[in-house]
Amino acid sequence: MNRYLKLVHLEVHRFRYALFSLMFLTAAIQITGLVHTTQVRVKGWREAARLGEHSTRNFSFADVIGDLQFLFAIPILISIVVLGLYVFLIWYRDWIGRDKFAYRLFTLPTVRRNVYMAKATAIFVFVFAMVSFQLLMLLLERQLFNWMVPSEYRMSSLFAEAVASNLVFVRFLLPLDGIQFVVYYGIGILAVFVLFTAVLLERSYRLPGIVYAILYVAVCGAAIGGAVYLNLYNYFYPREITAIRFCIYLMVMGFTLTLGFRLVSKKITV
Amino acid sequence: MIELVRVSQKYTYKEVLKDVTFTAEKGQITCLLGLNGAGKSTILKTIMGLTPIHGGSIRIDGEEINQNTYERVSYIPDHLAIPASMKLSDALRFMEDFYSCWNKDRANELMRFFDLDLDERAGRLSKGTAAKFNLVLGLAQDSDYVIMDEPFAGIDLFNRERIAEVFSSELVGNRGVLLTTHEVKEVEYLIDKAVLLRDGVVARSFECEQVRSEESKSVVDVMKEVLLT
Amino acid sequence: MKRYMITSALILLILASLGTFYAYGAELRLPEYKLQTLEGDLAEASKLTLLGSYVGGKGSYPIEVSTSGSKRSEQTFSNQWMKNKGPLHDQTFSEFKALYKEHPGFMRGKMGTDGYYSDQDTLIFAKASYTHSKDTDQEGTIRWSIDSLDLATGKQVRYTDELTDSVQYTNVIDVQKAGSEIHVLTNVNRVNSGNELIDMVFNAETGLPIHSVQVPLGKPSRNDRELQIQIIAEKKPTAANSRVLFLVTESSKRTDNTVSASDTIPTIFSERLFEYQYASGDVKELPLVAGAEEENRPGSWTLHSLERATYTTMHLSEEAVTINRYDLSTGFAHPQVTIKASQLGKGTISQAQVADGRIYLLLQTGDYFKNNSMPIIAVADITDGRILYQGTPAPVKANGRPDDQLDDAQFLNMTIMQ
Amino acid sequence: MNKVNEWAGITFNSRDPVYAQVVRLFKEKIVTGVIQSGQTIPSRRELAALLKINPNTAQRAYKEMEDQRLIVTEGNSPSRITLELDVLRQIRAELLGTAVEAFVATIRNIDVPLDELLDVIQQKYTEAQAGKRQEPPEAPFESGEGGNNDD
Repeated sequence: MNRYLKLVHLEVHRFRYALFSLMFLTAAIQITGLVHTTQVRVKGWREAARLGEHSTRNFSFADVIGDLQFLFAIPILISIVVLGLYVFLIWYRDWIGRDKFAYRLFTLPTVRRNVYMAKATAIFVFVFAMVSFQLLMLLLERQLFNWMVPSEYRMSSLFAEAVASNLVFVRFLLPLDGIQFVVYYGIGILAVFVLFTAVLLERSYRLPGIVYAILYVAVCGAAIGGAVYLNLYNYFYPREITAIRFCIYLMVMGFTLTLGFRLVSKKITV
Repeated sequence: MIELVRVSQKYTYKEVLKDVTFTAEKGQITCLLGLNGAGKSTILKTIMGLTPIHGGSIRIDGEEINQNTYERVSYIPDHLAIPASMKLSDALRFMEDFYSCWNKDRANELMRFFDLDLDERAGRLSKGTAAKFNLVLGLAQDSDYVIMDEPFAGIDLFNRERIAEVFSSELVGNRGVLLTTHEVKEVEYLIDKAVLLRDGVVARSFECEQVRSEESKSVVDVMKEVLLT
Repeated sequence: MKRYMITSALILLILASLGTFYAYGAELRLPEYKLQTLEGDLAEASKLTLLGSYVGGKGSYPIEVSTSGSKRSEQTFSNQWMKNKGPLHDQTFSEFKALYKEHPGFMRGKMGTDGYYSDQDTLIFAKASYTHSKDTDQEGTIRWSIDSLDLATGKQVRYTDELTDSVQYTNVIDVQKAGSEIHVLTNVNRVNSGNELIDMVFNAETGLPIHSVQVPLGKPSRNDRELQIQIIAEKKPTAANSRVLFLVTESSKRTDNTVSASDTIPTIFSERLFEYQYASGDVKELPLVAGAEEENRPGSWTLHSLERATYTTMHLSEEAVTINRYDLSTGFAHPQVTIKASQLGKGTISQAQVADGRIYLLLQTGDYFKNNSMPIIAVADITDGRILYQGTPAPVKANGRPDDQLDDAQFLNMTIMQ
Repeated sequence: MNKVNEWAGITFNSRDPVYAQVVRLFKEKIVTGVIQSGQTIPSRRELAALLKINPNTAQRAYKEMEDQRLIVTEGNSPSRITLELDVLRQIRAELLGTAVEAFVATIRNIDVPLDELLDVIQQKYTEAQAGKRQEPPEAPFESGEGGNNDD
């Protein structure tokens, strides 16, 4: 196995307990919420049936997920915050602490960009692992829902419907459109690289580096944001605008990676 | 041969190293001597590419620093750079994973030599034990050079002797050794060559035996003479 | 390999779950519908698309159904980013698709369907925009710009003209070429007074403005009345037409502070139809087709259209649709055609359109807000009112939706591809 | 060849070349009979490890001893102390000479007649020989040389 993959594993390994904790937290909050809401619903329907009222419509798993917008968003937001902080900590933890692992990491016999890419890859693995875990949880939760709700009150729903009924899922985490997923997460990946390079600016130039880093993030942020909200439909065809956006992203990506690799291999101070 | 030619380094306008020139030969033990803050550790870091230089050049057997440098030069920093939660056995496996020059037999031999416990966690080692394990990680590589930053700092007397023994043993063998220390006594008879640093400048570099026979001075005498005047 | 288990397991989990989700799970499948023939020839409905929404399950999703089946009609992210060809991509006039394909450079950045003209030699697009002056007291600038593409040589030129004026907004209504003149019929909207229609005439060769004609629209006969102008220009966006029609309606003035509901429907006093000839600049009144009294009845309305020399009015109510057609070049009136809802078995007429010698009807068969009964569409021959086709959307595939949700669709609109 | 205690605890004078001190150490060991002539001696690296000195210094000392024909190295076999009696005698004379020179230098300022001095020497020497028989042999020069390197 090559050293890049070994480094990825190393980084994943170092974060494993935090990752599992986030997963556990997500599972705990969501299952608790789902069980409670489903119980309330079933109780209401039973009551209505006892009084001879007929409800207009049975309820589905998607309905319950739709009821749980806020609760489902909490663990996701916590995960986003934790992973967002870890984008920085994945570097700084190698400088702080008794072990100052950077001394070892940067003297490993491999090109330094592998260290950079491995840390980035590890972050992406964490993000996608959390998203995948959320998908698994939804499957499990649907099963749980089916067990809890008697079939006479239950309406079937598509898996995608359940995803679509939670705004956090459909707007950010799991857009139903595959292209949208690729674009969203592509921009996310780009953002991680920009932040990494900003961290390396600080690590290379210290105090003045903070200023460079802030400027760099501002410029890249403006370019990426500008590309997202690029409104040139008065002149360009939609596909050309897509191409322009893509070029801007590629340029930011190219520049960020080039600068990042250069900093990590030539400028960084341990 | 590790060769530094007019190496200089600045840290926000402050010159940390200035025109540092010296060589450390293979098969010799070269010692960087100087007071705290003289730039000893910084020099080692520049050789390992852990901090950039702003002038001059560093060559190892004629080559500039690249990723292969780390297979040929093993670096023993002044602390054990292994995550606290790692077991020593895991740390050895980690090293074996990454270094193709890793010599497993030598690693085992060193672990026995220093009487280290594979099941202990890196974070729980005493300072002396950590220093010994740190040596294991550096010396178990089949490298041409070993670079050590303050191998004796903060180590008790008994462990110091154990560590000092390593220098003249087969464990170092015919490698070139470059070390820093501010405790000359431990290494006085061990080193071939001393490079005296003062405020980032090489004040004098000399062969110890030569100074003894030609000037009848000890290393400490020269140090006092150069650094305290 | 065992010691890399955590990482391998995570990556496998990611690939498996995201892969499965986006390959199979992410598609929000709706039941599939198809136009089902009740009687007649299905081919007659091939240009018709029913627009509606699927409301089964959770949420509501726009959906369209035609003879070829149904699909979701939302603008998805992929459509916006990857598939759309241009701002007029979804227009029901198929000629725009062809224009995008043949003249992508000329069509670049052109919005709106009204500014086009084409014949065998040229393709013209005209735009009139108003720019407010920075100083609010000063007059702004109306700016005309005419792009002309020589179809033979592929040469594209732009002519412009400017006028200093103080208006609210301007827009192009129709562009025609008469001989060596380009006419740009422009609507100028002024604050506190009605619209003005200006025919800006340019030399087709040099692009120089020749003159401008203010089309006379008349004045209200009394102070408490006002004129409503409805312009009836050539229906096909790029087609040539030597004339344009105006329907001038005189009605009671709308007061700003209307209180009762009856006040909001103004009383109509007169309706007059005028024809403006581009080449000569003549304005001529035409005999009116339908009585104003009848048109004013609640729940019914009249649609006017001009296609080449044929002027068509369609009077529409829930019970019946009546069509009158005139050939303006000869003055010949085609026989009136009436189609009654009762002819079609059940439902009430909610929409009707005339296109290419056919009348398309949309009938709602129930209270669609309460029960999701499917509408009926009908296609009739415009010359004799003969019903050529009747059909209704019907689910053909459940796509994982429960049976009782299959008919949870409402179709309230239709479009005809032309 | 476990001779750890034989070489342990030796300290050097930091102002004289270490290799010269090693040569002298060997000479003393030979003269005092701690190592026998013809005996194999540690390899250079072993000696460096035993004395905690630089292997290159040990190498140089061996080179010096070879030059003085104090040790012989044949092919790949370990070095041995020479069997040449001339050389051994010469070392003995050399060591005795330097020791006596040092002794004379120390007592030169004490104004004492030679006879009296010889009597004292005889008496002390007899006592020392008697004590030596009860204790294991020790390198005699050691006490004289230590403590100098500590400033």
